Amino acid sequence: MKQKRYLLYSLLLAALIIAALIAIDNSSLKSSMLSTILQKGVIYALLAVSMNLLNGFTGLFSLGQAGFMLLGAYTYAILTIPVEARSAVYQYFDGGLVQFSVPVAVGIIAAGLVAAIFAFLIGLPVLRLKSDYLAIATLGFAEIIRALIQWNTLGPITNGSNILRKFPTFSSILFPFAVSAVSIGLIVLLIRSSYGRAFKAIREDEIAAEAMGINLAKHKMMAFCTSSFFAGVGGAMLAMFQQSVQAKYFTSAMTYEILLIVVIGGIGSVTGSIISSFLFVACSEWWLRFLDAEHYIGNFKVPLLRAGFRMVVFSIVIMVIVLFYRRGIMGTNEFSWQAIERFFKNLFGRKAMIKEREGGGVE
Amino acid sequence: MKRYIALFLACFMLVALVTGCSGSSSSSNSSVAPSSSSSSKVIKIGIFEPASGMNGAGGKQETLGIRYAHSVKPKVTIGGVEYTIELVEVDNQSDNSKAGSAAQQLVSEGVSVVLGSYGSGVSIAAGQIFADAKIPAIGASCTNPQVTEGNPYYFRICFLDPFQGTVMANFAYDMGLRKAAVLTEAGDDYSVGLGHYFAQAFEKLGGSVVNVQFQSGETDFSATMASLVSEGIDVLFAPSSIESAPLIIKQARNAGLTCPIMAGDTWENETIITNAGDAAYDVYLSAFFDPNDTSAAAKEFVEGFTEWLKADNTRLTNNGGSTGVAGVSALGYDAYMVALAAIEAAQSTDGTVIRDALVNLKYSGVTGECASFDENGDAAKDMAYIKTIDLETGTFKFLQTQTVS
Amino acid sequence: MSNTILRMEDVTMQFGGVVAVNNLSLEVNEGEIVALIGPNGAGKTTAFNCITGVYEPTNGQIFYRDEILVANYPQGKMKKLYAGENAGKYTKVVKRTPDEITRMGIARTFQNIRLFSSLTALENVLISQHLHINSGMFSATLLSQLPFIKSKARKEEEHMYKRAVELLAEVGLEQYKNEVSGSLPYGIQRRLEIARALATNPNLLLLDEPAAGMNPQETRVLTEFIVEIKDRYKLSIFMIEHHMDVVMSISDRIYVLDFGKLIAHGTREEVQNNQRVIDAYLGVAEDA
Amino acid sequence: MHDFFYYIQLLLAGITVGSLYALIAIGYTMVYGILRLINFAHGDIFMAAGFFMIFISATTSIYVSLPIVLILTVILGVAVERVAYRPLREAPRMSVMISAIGVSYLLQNFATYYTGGLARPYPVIPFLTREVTIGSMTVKALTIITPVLTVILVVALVLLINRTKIGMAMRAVAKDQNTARLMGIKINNVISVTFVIGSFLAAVGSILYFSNYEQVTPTAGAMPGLKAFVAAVFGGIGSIPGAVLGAYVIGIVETFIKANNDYAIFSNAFTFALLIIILVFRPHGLFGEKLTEKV
Repeated sequence: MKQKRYLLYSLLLAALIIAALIAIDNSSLKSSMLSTILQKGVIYALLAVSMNLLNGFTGLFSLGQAGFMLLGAYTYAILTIPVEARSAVYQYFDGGLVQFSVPVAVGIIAAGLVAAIFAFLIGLPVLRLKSDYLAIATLGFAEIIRALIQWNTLGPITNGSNILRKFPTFSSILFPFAVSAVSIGLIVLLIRSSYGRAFKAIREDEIAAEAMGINLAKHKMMAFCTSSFFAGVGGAMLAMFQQSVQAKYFTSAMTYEILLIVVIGGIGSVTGSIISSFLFVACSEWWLRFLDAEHYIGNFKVPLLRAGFRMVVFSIVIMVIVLFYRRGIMGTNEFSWQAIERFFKNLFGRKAMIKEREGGGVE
Repeated sequence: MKRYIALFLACFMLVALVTGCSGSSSSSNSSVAPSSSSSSKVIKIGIFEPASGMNGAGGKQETLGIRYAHSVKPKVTIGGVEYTIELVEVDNQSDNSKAGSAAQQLVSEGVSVVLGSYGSGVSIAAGQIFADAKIPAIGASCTNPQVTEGNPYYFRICFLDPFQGTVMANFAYDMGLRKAAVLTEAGDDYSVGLGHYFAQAFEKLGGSVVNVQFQSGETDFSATMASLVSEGIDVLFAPSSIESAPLIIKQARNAGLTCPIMAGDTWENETIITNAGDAAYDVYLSAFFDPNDTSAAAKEFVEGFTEWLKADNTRLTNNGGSTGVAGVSALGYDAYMVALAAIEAAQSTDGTVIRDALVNLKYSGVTGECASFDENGDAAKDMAYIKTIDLETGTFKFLQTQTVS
Repeated sequence: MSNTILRMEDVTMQFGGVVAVNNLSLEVNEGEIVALIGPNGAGKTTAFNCITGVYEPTNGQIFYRDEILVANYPQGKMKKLYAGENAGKYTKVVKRTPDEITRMGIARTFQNIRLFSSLTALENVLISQHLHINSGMFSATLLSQLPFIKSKARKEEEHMYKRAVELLAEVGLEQYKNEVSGSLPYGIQRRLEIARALATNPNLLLLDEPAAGMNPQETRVLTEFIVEIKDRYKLSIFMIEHHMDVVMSISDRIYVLDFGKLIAHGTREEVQNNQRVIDAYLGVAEDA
Repeated sequence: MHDFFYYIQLLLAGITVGSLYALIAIGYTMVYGILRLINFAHGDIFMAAGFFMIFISATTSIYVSLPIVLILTVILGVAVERVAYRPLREAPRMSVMISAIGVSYLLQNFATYYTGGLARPYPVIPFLTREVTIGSMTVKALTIITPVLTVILVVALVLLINRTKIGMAMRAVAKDQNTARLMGIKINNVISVTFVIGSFLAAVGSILYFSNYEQVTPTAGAMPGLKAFVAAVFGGIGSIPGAVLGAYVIGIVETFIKANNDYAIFSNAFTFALLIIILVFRPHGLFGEKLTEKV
């Protein structure tokens, strides 16, 4: 019956969120900073969770995220740009080679698949490597992909180093939320399945995991490809959000950004990644922007504030978190109604607490 | 220890939240002296420029022009009521992935017109957002055709890459140069685009072209230059960011490449001269504007602007530490004035109305004919200023004006 | 001899120039408890690692029931370096990864406990049932957990869970079900590690010093526990142990290893009265 | 089509680049050898050294500022270790690495903030930049000086590690920290010394590097840093001669790639492709020793 209650809660929460989003969608808020942040935030949430699946749950330290996002973004863009718009986009390659376009849904799934396929190919050699070698190898892979896409010879397909645009994007804020929600939902289901447990085992102790009959190569590959698939989907979403995409900006800096989100949220916590994505995006693109502009209080000019200061403050905050709050916001805990309930019960006296203890309860 | 940090963090977040939400608005009158608490109505003009990233330098110079223009004409009258113009600046970080939210911020600030951006990529990326929000945008120095193409809300007061490329091609060909190397930065629309048009025009004229691409952030051109030397080229056309320009110039000369080096408008930035030193001989570039222009408007602007620069040190540093008047500053100035003229013509603060006013606006500014836009929304600019670097004075010397044909 | 479950033939494990296990041959029969003893550094754990595929032996063959589990002979660099015996006697090469070997029915525990320490006891046991899973990643993800969906995957998941709880109950750990395994008391961790190995439902169980670091009381309990699980799960057990009282009380046969070489084997009595063994252990007997 | 002289020229360029990578790579390989940590911030320390030079030489003469720069850089390097790595000594490797990324993030952002993100001209150091003529061609002095200096430094370093007490301590710590601690070696001091040497070499590298390219940007350290790391991995991380060899291979090959106009943009990609290939066929690099986990 407890379960039923929680299910009810969850449904209510979901309904609440959807209602709120619809409200935003049909009000002046639609074009507000808030909705922008929400959109980018939810896309980053997906990217962070997909990275967390690999780094946090399987213990594979991969820095290839940007590369897979790039693949996803470009696949989506290349496949969905309407034919009539191609001559304008591929202006230096007289319209480019691809002379068809597929519906959005197909594009997004293709984005994921392409990323996953590349993940498989690169995974064959590099997944055998130990933690930091794997990191540097995947980082390198991302760089290679970027160079390839910018290569003029591939221009007729990738438009070389020129911007891709005019592909269908989403108008409703509900869209990114829906896609991310479904994707994250799938990742969570995977984590909680027997395979997810196997991933965790690998994270905990490869040798023991292998001794318990878990095929390392196979399961690492599964995790790597799944993570990349959703990185690709996330990349496609990011492209839609930006309404244009260009290989140049998918640098290792982007990977680091997402890695830091994962760390802040707590390596090994989906909830954490989601929360910190919204915080991170809001801080870096909205709340802290004021740090970048000079301010005057009366005639007194506030010191330090000028272009670039935001990023300094930002990186200091990140260092503080990394150094003193290694577990991040959520550690390895997940959101759970028990936790919430316990929290509230604790507000009212010891009796409730004792009762709760008997109930036990996982976080 | 930990607890204190926690406390600090919490406070920090809180402050961020509070100031942040008001932050956007407080950032509006950023650097434009304390917000005059005059009771008159306010109309907002958005400045969509990079203050950081690889185009930060140019973006700052363009912004300076706009700020100066604002200091000249801080007010506008609409329907008899006097409006104070408020500049809302956001830094698009010369990064397409950040451009979107930067633009969105302007929209949410409720600006009536947007000016910018330096660097075409971000303008292309953000264009749709302005169009969706029905806010007209006026590009000052973004030269890539795609900025205005198929975007009824984007206008542009400078010439385009096809034009610029052709101009430089003609110029080079007229100098009797026949074999050109086109060195462009992978991932930079501006560089690749301009290079493309130059090559096109140069080949049409009967010259031959060697295309070379380098990856963004490249610092070592020695090998490339060596190969170009052995190719035996007559001219190197290297449209690129201010950052890589000095590297290219110096390493070209080190490798023994003595031929003329040419580029586009971005190179009109004095930091290039400072950084490249005396390697910067035989360098030619097309520019939007000539400070020694004899027209009254230009004179007035140059004098006024130089004074205004000297008045404040941060302004000078933003201008790369010199008092030289960059073309983009002039364009920034003009862009602001065009916006003003449009607002006055429209007699409204509403984006759509202003946009319609822009469509058939006539305005001639310090950089020449700035309005009378064609169907794409591009100003009818039919002439570029060719400049060279004067090593004695360490400034850009006006050489000649060049048109297509 | 179909009733042998494990047979090592002339197994030699050489690291660079060091011969850790030298020409070791031994047998474990169905239903037996066999102990491998010897002073520290005799190469006992190395022998285990050869059986479980962590190392591949330099020379020799290992049979599981009647099929070759692992086989190798000195090749490449080793050819010249090889210092063991019976070089050239074997020409077969069979390599298996630890997980394959486990799937064939050989489970092990580790000398220094290797639980998945930040996971709960239950999860630890669930994980070692994963090797027998039938449903693929997709069905396991999509169909195994969602309520209202009845599916094979769902049944399988439920069955795994049921089995895991049973098993914990059978080994008397159910009250620790939801405890994080790393925070359990030492003795319990040892027991849990055995339970985890049992969950792969093996025929042969390799125990690497199960009683290490236990006091006599705990040791006695463990000893009974080993016998008990052997009977309940129809296991054959091959264990490394220093505690002589464990070894002597339950093992049917004993192999003694010293400096990588087999110096004696036989029943408890035979080994106990074997001079070489006494020499090897002289002064070391109380250790452990 | 190309003459012999052309290839000599490329080779020289390659060797110069290689030597510069080598100087950075040693820092990486030493830190990794001892802490098993990819010090992502190393490239940015290198960048910082460049800015130190610019700001100091603005106030005083080059020859005074050279030593100051070296000292400041060393201080920075050690400070980074103290603040960002030491507290995480017992933490899982991933979080130390993340901390390293954080530091690099911080250094870059701070440099951007402080300099306004503009490229700054690097002061001219006469004895490095003056032209010298060998046979038919003239090159900058540093084209000759860099490789020579690199070799000298490397030899000195190898001697230090193999002959001196502290060197022995370093090797001990690299092999097994706990045992080393039991042997009464002060781990922290050894690690500090490692960072001192690493940063010192980075500083020297940066002086030569930026004298060659004559301008510094906040991100100037990132790519050289990564490539130097690849060099270190290539040579077998922990092995100094390996790192140097790797650096030269990468430097020379990438120069030749850049000289090919059609594939110039693949010079970085090549570096990483090389890395992946090496890791696949020799997971521990050319000279790196294999470490097996005890079961």
